[in-house]
This record gives sequence, structure tokens and C-alpha cells, in this order.
Amino acid sequence: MAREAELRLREQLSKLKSLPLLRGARLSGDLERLQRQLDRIVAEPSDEEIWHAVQLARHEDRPYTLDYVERLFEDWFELHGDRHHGDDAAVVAGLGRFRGATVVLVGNQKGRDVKERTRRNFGMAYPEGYGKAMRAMELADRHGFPLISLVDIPGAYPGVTAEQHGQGGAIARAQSLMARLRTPIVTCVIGEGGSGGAIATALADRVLMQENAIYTVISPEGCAAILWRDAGEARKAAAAFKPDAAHCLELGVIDAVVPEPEPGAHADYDEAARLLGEALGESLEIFEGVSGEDLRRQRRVRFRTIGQVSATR
Amino acid sequence: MAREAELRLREQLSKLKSLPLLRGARLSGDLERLQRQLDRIVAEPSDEEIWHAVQLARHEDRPYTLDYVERLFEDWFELHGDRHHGDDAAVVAGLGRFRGATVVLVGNQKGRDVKERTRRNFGMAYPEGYGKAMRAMELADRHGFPLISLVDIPGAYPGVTAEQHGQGGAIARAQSLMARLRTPIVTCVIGEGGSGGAIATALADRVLMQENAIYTVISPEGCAAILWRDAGEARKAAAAFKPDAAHCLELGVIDAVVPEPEPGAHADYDEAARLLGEALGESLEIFEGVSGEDLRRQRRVRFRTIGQVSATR
Amino acid sequence: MSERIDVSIEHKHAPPQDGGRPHPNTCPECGSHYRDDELEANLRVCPHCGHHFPVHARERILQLTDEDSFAEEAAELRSDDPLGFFDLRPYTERLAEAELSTGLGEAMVIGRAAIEELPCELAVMEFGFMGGSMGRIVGEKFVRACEGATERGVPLVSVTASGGARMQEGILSLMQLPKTVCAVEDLRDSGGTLISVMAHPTTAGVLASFASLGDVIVAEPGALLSFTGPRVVQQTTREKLPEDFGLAESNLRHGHVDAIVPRSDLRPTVARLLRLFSNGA
Amino acid sequence: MSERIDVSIEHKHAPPQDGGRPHPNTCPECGSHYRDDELEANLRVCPHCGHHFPVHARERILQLTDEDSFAEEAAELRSDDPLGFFDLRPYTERLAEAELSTGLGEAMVIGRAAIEELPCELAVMEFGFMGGSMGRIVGEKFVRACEGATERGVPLVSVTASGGARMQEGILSLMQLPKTVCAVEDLRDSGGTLISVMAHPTTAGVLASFASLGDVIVAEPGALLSFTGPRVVQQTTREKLPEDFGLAESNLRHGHVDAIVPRSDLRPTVARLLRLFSNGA
Ligand SMILES: [Zn+2]
Ligand SMILES: [Zn+2]
Repeated sequence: MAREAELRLREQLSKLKSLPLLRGARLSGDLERLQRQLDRIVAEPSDEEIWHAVQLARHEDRPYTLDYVERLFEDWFELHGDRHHGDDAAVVAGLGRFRGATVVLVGNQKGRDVKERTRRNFGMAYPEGYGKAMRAMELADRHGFPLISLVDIPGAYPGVTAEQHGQGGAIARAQSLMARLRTPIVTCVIGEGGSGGAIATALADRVLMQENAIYTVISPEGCAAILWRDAGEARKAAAAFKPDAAHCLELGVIDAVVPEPEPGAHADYDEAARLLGEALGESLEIFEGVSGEDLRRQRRVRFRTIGQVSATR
Repeated sequence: MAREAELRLREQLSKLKSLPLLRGARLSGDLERLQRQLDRIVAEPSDEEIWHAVQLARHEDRPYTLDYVERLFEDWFELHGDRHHGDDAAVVAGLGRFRGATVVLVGNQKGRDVKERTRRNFGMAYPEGYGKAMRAMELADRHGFPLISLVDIPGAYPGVTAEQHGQGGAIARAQSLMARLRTPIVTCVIGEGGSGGAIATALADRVLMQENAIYTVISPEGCAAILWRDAGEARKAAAAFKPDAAHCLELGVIDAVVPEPEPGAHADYDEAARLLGEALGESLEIFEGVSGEDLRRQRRVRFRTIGQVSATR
Repeated sequence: MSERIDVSIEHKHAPPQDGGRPHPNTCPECGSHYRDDELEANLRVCPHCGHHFPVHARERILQLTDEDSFAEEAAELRSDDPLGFFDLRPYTERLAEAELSTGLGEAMVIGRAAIEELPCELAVMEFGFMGGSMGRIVGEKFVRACEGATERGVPLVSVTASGGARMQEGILSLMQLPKTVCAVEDLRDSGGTLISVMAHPTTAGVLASFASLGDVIVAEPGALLSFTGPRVVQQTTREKLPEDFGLAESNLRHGHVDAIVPRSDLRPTVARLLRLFSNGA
Repeated sequence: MSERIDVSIEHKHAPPQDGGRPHPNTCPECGSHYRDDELEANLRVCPHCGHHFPVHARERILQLTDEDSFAEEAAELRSDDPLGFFDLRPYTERLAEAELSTGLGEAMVIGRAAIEELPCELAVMEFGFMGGSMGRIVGEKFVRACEGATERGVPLVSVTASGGARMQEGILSLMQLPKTVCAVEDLRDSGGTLISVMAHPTTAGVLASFASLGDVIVAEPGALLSFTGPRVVQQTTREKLPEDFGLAESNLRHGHVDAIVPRSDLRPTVARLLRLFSNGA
């Protein structure tokens, strides 16, 4: 890693240590886990560690959106349908009370068994799914409910009807809507944050990633197939484009990393949910009292300045 | 007609005579036509005259939306598609310059020959058509362009996919959007103003009807089939529910009647277009300088007070 | 393909004890027959097969609200006859008959209420009053319910059962669509909430106006929710309709309702929504 | 069904004169072959069959704008290599090669211009520069074009040709989607206009961001406009694809573009839109 980048990383880390986000973890005696997490970030993750994160992000026992919903929300009411053509089971939307206040949640949802996986289309949303998410977002905006989005999507669905129903435009419009919302938005990538499908619900005021989640512009296999002309070179691709949380934090793409229980969220759903809940709660606190107009102005500035090019070549 | 109603009508007529709307007709020497029109309104239209209007409204040579567009608009650019699933040929939307200023138009469109009629589904919109109209309305609102809607629809389409794609909700949402627009809206019923399909694009600041148009909650045939248990009794049904312009004006449902050339708009497209253009132009003038907030407040008041019940039974 | 399509009322209330029709307490799904008190005790759901019988407005209010919490509003409003409408019988006669048979002044009852101690405004339709059709008084009552909800800062819960606009009021009945839509928009602008409960049948003009504008829409199992009814669609298209054409279950699959809620869960579900939209209050 | 789907670049620019491939001036539709000046004179449309050949950014600007009206902006911006990306070759080498072969600093050219004497801002993509992929500099240039349009109160016209996000910049290239979307939102809030012209191919990250947010969207005939390309869809679903899968014509039918405009009509069409959005000025 370039020396300049390392310096930037160290600076971010020192900021990170004092962030309220991690207070929950520290207060609850998770100092060790925190230290391990910080160590991993300081030491640039090795290619092996990156690949390990890819595998954990896709782990078949990893908690999904609804696993967190049932642990974090009271009075959960799931919203169904895009009010146009369908109800996409790959996207979950609903209302619930989170720490006493009503919030709207949208999240990608994979299936646990074969039947459920098929029904949920392996977590890959159709345009109808983005439509459902947008409807829930509008509801949040109308009532001033904060919006939480949980991202866990391998990528948008490569299918004929998905194209015919305009998934490119749907992803664009979902982002466009998020850029207009006057309510706080917090996103956490909880598994795979794959490409356009992920960004469709990730234009947030604050973007988190779980420790073993990945956030990518293309799947490692897809990248390998194009650049190495061999999908089997996925490890090399992942090592090259660095989809892990530590790198995303270093690049300024996310604001914080949410710790997971050892050896990963799949090992302890309750603890994973508790840590996620802490992070979401503390993130929402940041925006209390901020006007809707300020929220959306700052949100747009955030995305317009992410990864500013530092110099010309 | 009840005495009370007659008095109200006479009052409306005296107002009508001084309305700027009719200035165009008068200035161009159409006093005779105007007088005939007024006479017809003063004398309650007979059952025969009502049925004649039903027939003229459905006349196969009656000018349709695009016939008016080509005569009234410069730089016409047609917008296509609902950005979700389709492009409904039964609804036309577009941008054009009307009397020098850009406006957005939405209109129902019937077909002239057999092939075109099928393609345009006999003018009966699908939910995709309301979707296209709504997209055009949003564009008008975003840019402050006035919205003109021309209504000419036998009714919403009674088909399986129309229901599956949610035409009830689509009609509701189209009205909901019109109630929110901050730009002036003028609607003219130019043929059949049939039921939910018509009202979907008629929640306007000012609603006009051409002299021989009809505006109905249900087709005369449909009404007859239900209440007389015989669709053949359509004449009786029409006489009973009075869908003609004179009655709609009397009931306060429309604001003015747009004259047609003799013996009806089908006889002279250019003159029909000229008269419609005058009426639309003078209607838009009324709202010049009115703020968007006032426009939509007054628009909602208008529809919340239409046909207020005068007394309890 | 016809250009002359009825898009208004088509589901008329079967007159009780009408000649060849089954008794209203006989389940049309499984044929079980019940005493009235049996059905009432089970919220008018067939204990054998789960079929949801229609519920009259007054009984619906009792099912949903806390005891003695309902205070009716605008009960005095009555429709007049703006067109002097006369088909096989005068409209005024139909109105008088409907009032006599239902004990209600119109096809909608509105008022303030509490559900699990959460205050709300209610607007409940009565299908037995001229097929739950929406004329000027139904529109006016819905508007007043919106205003009541706004004034008191509580959510509005509507329960719809309607064949559509009331054609005896001609074009004025069509005007109730934009009228109720504008009322919902005013309610929304004031930060208010509309929870829409669609019972059997919610069709035509009511589906195409306020009922579809709920912040949340829940439907009863088996309810017909379609703009045009199956008979007219069948006659027009001559296709075989899907078995569940227009039903709540089809609407859920096609994305138009948020949930199908069995009647036994309706009260707790509405209460949960009231808690959510009162933001945990 | 695979969970490992590429949704990024898949249409790579065919290298000129590459072994078995046809000459770039040979029409892939009808096999006619042209001299370069012949094609240029006909706006790079096959005079025989109407096939639309690709147009480089500089030539596109000449085709669209009034003579000498174009003033380029932000020409000095160059991409760096934030990840130290190295696949079979280093990213920096690919960048240098692209600059050499196209004569452009990046895959987008922006600047002020006039079309039929109507002022506008232009953002034109160059597919020849790494498949028109969108990295941080393309995103930045688009943002600056939005800002230029806002400052001068003129519409922005974008002409897209892109395989998607530039994967060599990893997650930072994905961030160009929200970045450009936010810029369009700011443009809109200032009352501005985006006229989106989609040329072949407009796919993946560019289709899923600013290009789809045009107030008006026009497409060139035969242009591929799909989020995922046909090859990947075919491999995943194993279905036979519709013949015009993802093409402009299919997009028009499915409601995603306003019009398909032959290249000969593009300049007058854009001018008409500029007149409309300048409100007759
Ligand atoms: Zn039963
Ligand atoms: Zn050719």
C-alpha cells in the first residue's frame, strides 16, 4: 500500500477509535474484539484475509435481513408489493419500532433452504423489488421515519424480464429518490454488497459494513472472467479490487465497520444482531435534530466527494 | 328541471356570457353559433339532444387528441413509455409550444382505422397509460410547464392484465399526483369522458367540455344494463343521468363549454381546433402569476366543494 | 371488444332471503349453516372453513374498537336527488328503502374511536346500503373523517365495501373520486395517516380513489378488489379468467396490498399500525 | 442460476484491425465497405442499410454542435490508480494506452456548446477509451458538466456509450453511480434539464445512473441499452433471448425511452428539445 494511503489510513483509524459508533462495543466489554478488528484494519488485510471475507459474506449460515429484523424490531409490519406489478421476495420492506421509535426498513433477503432460495431468487432483486423499496422510502419520507437499509445482494438479476422491466432505470431512480429524502438514512452492508443492486439502496447519510461483509463493483468471478478471462481467478480478482471492509473504510467509501462475533456473524445471531443494533442506533443518533433539508444536502455532498481524485497522473 | 336548479343555471349563464373564454368566439364573428349554444343551454336539453351528443361524442370522424396537437402545438415532441413496463398507445403524452410557451400535454387517443383502433385499444388506457401520463405530469411540475389534458376515453379497460397491473390504484395515484402539482392544469373533455379512466387525468384547475362531448360515471349502456337490466335502454339511461355539457355545466362539474363548428367538431377539424385553442389559452391565462401553492390549494378546494349537497332530505 | 363498458357498480347486494339464493348465514364455501349469534361470536367467519361473511358497518365497528369508544359523527347527513333520477324506481325510494333496511343514513359511518386504547378516526362502509355505492354524502363523510383525523392528529382507518360510484347521482358521483383523493392529500400534507382496510368487495370508484391511497393497505381473505368486476371482464375479453381473478390473494401477488389479514387478526393488526404511526406513543 | 454475476463491463471495444474481425468501416449488417470520409460524410450511418456505426466523442461533438461553438472543459483531468490495480497488465498502462489511441484524457468529454444557436452543456462519452467505462474522472467530469449547466442556466445534453463502471477502480467506480445521481438531483433542484442521448452501448453502471434520469431520453437505432448484457443473461438463464433483447427498439416498446432517433435527425431533435426546455427562448 502506498505510503500516502497508509498515512491516511492511520489518521482515519485514530478518528475511528473515538467514534461513538464503537462505544457500544467497548462498553459491553468487547475491547478484545475491537482490538482485533483494529489490528486487522491497520495491517492491510492479506489476500487470504480478503478471500476469507468473501467466503464469510456468502456463508450459507450468515444471518439475513429478517434474522436481524426479528431480533431488533418490535411491532414489525412487513410491506408487500410495488403497487404496480408484483411483490419481489428478494427485497423486504417494513415498518417497525427500533429502540422505541418507528423506522422503515428495506433489505435484501436471501433464502435459507432450497425452496426459499428459489422463491427469493438468491437474493437478487427484480425491478419490482426496487419498486417496493422505493414505496417504503416514500412512506418514510412522508412520515419523517428514519430509514434503515440492509444490503445483501450478489448483484442485480441477469434475466430477460428484469431487463424488460427496466432494471437499469429502476436502480437509477431508487438512488435518485434516496438523494431526495428528507429523513435520515443509515445503510449497513451485511453480506454481499454487489454492484448496482447494492447501490440502489445504499445512497445513505451513513454507510456501515459488517466486519466480514464485502462491497464490490462486480463479483470477483465476474471481474476474473473479464480481466483474467477465467472466472476461476476470482481470488486474484478479489485481491486486486479489495472488497473487504477495511479497504472500503480506508477508501472513504464507508463510515465505520460493525464488529461481528468470532468467527463470524453466522456463529451467533443474537450477538451479531446486538452489535448491529448498537451501530445502527448510534448512527441514527448522529442525525437527530438535523433538518431534512440539511440531511439531503449533506448526503449529496458526501457522495459527490467520495474518492475525490487527489492528483492528476 | 327544478325551479331552484333553473335559477342557478340562469345565473351561471349570465356569468358565462361575460366570460373571457368565449371572447375568441365572439371576436371572430361566431356570435350566431354562440347564441345557439347558449339557447341550447338555457333550454334544458331534451332527451333527444342528449342522445345526439352521445352519438357525436362517439362519432367515428370526431377529431382526436393528435388532431388537435398537430394544429395547436409547435415543436411537438412525444414522450413514450411509463419507464416501467410499456408504452400504452391509448394515451399520448408530450411537450410542445402552445402560444409560444412550453406546455405538457396528456390525452387519450383513439384510432381512426381498424388497425389503429386495435393498436390504441379503442382509446381505453391500461395502467401503463396512466403511468405515462403521470411521468409527463411530474416533468411538467419539475419545470413549471402548464399541463393540458384532453379526455376522450370510453372507460378504463376491462381486462385481466389491466386489473393485475392495478388499474384501480393507478387511477387513484394519477389523481393524487394531480392534486399535488404546483403547475396550472386545464382539462377539456373532447369526446367521451368515461368514468375512472376520464377522472384519472381530469383533476384540473379548470375543466372544460366541448359542446358535444359527454362526461359520465358509467356508459349509458352499462347503466342501462344494471338499472334497466337491458343494455338496449341506453337512451333512457342517458336521459336519466344527463352526461351532456349543458347539464355538467349546470351541475358545476365543469367551468365552461367550448363551442364546436356546426354540425359538430368532425365537420371542420381546423375550426374545432381553433375554438379549442382559444378556450385552452384563455383558461391558462387565468392562472398566470398564481403561485404553485395557491394553485394546488384552490384545486383541492374546487373538488372538495363540487356538488355540495344543498339540503338534507 | 366493446367500447361501451360499465366500470361502475356491478356487485349488488344479494337481497336477504331472495328466492333461489342461499340463506345469508349459510356458508357459500362449505355449506355449513349457523345461527346468527354463532356467526357473530366468530366475527362472521365460518368456523368450519374460514370463509369471511360480510360484516355490517355497525358490527364492524364493534369488532374493531374498544368498548363504548366509538362516537359517531355526521350521522344526520342524508343524500338528496340532484338529477331527479328515475330508472325502474325513483332514486329517493331506493334511498328510503336502504335507510329502512340498514338503519343507516348512508353507505358510510364515520366517527372517532379507540383501538387498544389508541385513538383514531374511523370511516366504515356499509355494502347493504345500495351496494356500498359512493354518492355525494359518502364522499362528504369521508372528507369529514379526514378533517377529523387532521384536527385531532390521529390516524384515519377506513374499512371499505363498495360496488363503486352511485350512478343515480350521475357525474356528481364520479366527482367523489377526486373529492376523496383531495381530502387524502390534505390529510397527508398535515402529516396524517390513512390505514386502508379493504373488505369484500372494494371495487370501481372506491378502489380507484381513497381506498388505494392508504399508507398501508390490508385486505380481508377472499375479498374481491378489482376496478372492473369479473363478469364484465369475462363478457368483454371472452378469455377464461384466472381462478382468483381480482381477489385479495391475487392483489397481494401482484403487489397491490401489503397484507391479507384474517378477521381474527384485524383488530391487533390495526392496533399495531396505529402504534407505529403514532410513533410508539 | 449463478450467484456470481458480472454486472459490469462486458462489451469491450473491438480493437481496430484485430485479426479475424471485420474492418471497422465494413458494415456488420449488410457487408458494405466504405472509405472513412464516406462514412464521416454520412454521420457514420451505412448509406445502404442504415446501420449506425459507433461515433467517437470528438466527431459526435462536431456532428451535433454549431461550428466552433464547442469549448471543452476539464480537459486536464486524468485518472490515477487508487488500488494499484494489476490484472494481466497494470491499470496505469491501460490508461496510457487508451489516451494514446483516442487522443482523449478520459472516457468522457465535457464542455459548453451551442446547437442551432441554443446554448447548452455537453457531456459525451468515448467508448474507445476503455470501453467507455466510468471511473472517478468520468464521474467527476459529469458532475462538473451538471455544475456548468446550472451556473449558466442551460440544459445539459449527455451522449452515453459505456460498458459500465470501471472495475480497475474497484468500489470507487461503483461510487460514481450515486455521485452522478446526486449531481443530477442538484441540477434538477436548480430547475435544470438533462437530455439523455443513449448511443450504443449504454449499459450497466451508466444506464443505472445518470443516463436513465434524463428529463427526456432518446436512443439511437439498434443501440444496446441493458443493465446486463445479452451474453451474461444467456449464460445465466439458458433461455433463448428475444431477438431484439436489450436493444433500443425493445426499450421503446417496454417504456424506457421516449424516442428512437436516427442520427440524421439527432441534431434537429436535440435542438427542438433545447427550445422546449428553454421555454421557447
Ligand atoms: Zn364455510
Ligand atoms: Zn449496412
